[in-house]
Amino acid sequence: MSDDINASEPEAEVVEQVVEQEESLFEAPPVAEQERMCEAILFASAEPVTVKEMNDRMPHGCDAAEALVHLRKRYEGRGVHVVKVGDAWAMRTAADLGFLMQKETVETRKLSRAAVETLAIIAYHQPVTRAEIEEIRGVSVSRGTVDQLLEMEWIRFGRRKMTPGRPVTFVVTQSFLDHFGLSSPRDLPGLKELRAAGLLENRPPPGTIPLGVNSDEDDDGMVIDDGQSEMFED
Amino acid sequence: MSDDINASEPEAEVVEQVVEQEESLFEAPPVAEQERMCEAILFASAEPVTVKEMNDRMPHGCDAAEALVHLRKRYEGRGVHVVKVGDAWAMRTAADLGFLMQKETVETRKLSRAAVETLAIIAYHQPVTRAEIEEIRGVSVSRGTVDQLLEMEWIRFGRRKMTPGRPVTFVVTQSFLDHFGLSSPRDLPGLKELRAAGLLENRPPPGTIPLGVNSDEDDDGMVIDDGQSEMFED
Amino acid sequence: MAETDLNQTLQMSFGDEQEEMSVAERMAAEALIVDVDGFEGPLDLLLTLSRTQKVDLRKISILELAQQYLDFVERAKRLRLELAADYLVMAAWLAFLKSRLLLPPDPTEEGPSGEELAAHLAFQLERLQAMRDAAAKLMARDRLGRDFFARGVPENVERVRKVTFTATLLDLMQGYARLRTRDEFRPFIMDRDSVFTMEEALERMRGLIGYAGAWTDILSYLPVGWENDPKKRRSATAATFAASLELAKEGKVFIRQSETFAPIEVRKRDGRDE
Repeated sequence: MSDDINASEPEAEVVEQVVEQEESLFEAPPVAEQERMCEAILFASAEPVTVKEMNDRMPHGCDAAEALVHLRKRYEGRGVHVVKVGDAWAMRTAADLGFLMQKETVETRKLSRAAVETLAIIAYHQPVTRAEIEEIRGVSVSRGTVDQLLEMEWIRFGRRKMTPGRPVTFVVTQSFLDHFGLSSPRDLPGLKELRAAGLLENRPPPGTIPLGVNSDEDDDGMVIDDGQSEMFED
Repeated sequence: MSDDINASEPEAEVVEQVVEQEESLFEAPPVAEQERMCEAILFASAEPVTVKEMNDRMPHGCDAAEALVHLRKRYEGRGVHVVKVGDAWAMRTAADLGFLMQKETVETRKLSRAAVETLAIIAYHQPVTRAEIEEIRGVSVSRGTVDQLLEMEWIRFGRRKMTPGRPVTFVVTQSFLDHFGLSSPRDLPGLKELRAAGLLENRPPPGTIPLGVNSDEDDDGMVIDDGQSEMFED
Repeated sequence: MAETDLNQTLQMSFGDEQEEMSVAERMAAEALIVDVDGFEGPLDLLLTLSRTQKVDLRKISILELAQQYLDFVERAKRLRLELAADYLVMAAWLAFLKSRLLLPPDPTEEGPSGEELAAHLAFQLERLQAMRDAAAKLMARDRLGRDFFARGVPENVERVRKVTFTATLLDLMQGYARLRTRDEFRPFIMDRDSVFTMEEALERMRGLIGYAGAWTDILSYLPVGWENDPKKRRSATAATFAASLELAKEGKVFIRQSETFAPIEVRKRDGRDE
């Protein structure tokens, strides 16, 4: 582990000693020790540290520049690197490990009612335009809702409708089918089944068309695809 | 010091691997890589990090406990050490290099004699009630003293004692261990000797002794020292 | 300890008395005349006094220590020094301990012997000293931020919150059903459970009204089992009231209420009313 240091030590020491005889009463610490010092300084400093600052802080006769060469080599390929920042030096975590500095928390939330309804309309009526969705829901569909469903990859754009303005349509995706355990959109229960399941067994508010009959859809002025109408005839 | 880790490792690994085969499509990174990851995580944090937290942040199948054993060895004798702090791990500069650090550190409020003694009593007798502290010091403990120690996050409330009145207890924190470079309360200086000399016992006074403390409380708290011995036995 | 600063002030007020003392006495006095506030209670004072015995705390003479403490308290009294109550309590206790230690044990007397009490006091002193030594060792350790250091620029762990949305097939079907009915989907049976319709009330009353020759509170027509649950009671009351009005309209009954919130009563309309 410390071979690299030992290799360069003898010469370093010779140089060191010559300088010392003139300047210092004490011998400079061995290079390995100087390397430790640089390591501790760089680790604990809030700012990058210049070689001069290191030399000032280290005992007389130390050569931070040389110690840094060894230190840098020691940290090669490690999880932490010794890097040069301008004239100064610092220790930084290896760039490829940046992902460790994140803590991911996954939160599962229920889809909003608007999103569920929009998704349901797309699933039952696909391919369906935004205008058609709004017609069925009776309220305008927010961009966010559609974007959310697109982002979740539960819906995607279908072919354009051959009507004036050639509006884009939405269809459900394979991910959608996978998530809901459906092999095709036709597996979605039809209105009769919904009623049989008790989901439609509500008192019809006065003035509404009886349920479970698909004639209302036509009345709505909906442009209905063959695929979709098939879905409800059973 | 790392016995506790090694001891639990083999089983942990087996479990990990079994889980992995079922859950993960990817193999865990090689140990050297895991070591780099631990290094980066510990390096980047000023606070000690638990093994669990490391495992949570590292890719699935990693064993931070094992990687730490290697990492710790690697840093032996370096300018920075890998140290155990309670249940967690941290990197700290070697204590012998303290002289290199700029003494720009904020002068910590000097603790009063009462605070220092109270802290020592909590550390050595934990979990300990206020009445027990007062019994040992022979003087009532001021609110300010306890508040100061709580504020410094060197002590915290422990569980209540199962004695009449269910008094709260105090124990030392991870910050305390970190500050004093202790890997566990068992490493407190002189702990063994004190225990051998019977000086950590809560010896009930023969009859009532008026030592400046409300004696009724004493009787409650005094009888029990299971908690304390539990804490230090391994 | 803050002995020295207060020494001087104390000694100034102490003047006359000191003049009568020999040098040796004065030295001893100075060692003991201290700021009482500088002590952390009587136990601390006892510990300080015990140092003059210069022996192992385990071999300390409690008797001698008690005497020293009592002398101290006496001196403080002469100085008209305000002593905290716990110092006086300790003095009284030590005087008692002293007498126990000096006098031959009285076999008729209950409680711990003088030796036991003295042993415990010795233990307390030793324990306090031990904790002080431990505290000193603790504070002398290499310390974070003074001798060893944490990472200077800690990197923050970024918390990435990932929100995934989910829905079930049932959510989807309910959503669609809700749209097709343009009404909030609610399970049907639950709804009807506590609703008593006017038709039902009417039918019930028609059967019973024949017996109502006298004025009867309409509440007595509530069906069995609908009187207690507030929801059911409300519904049945409303239905019964509406049915009563219907019967009155049909000319089958008379209906009356004597004042606001008074019971509403019905009576069969019969031959005598014609």
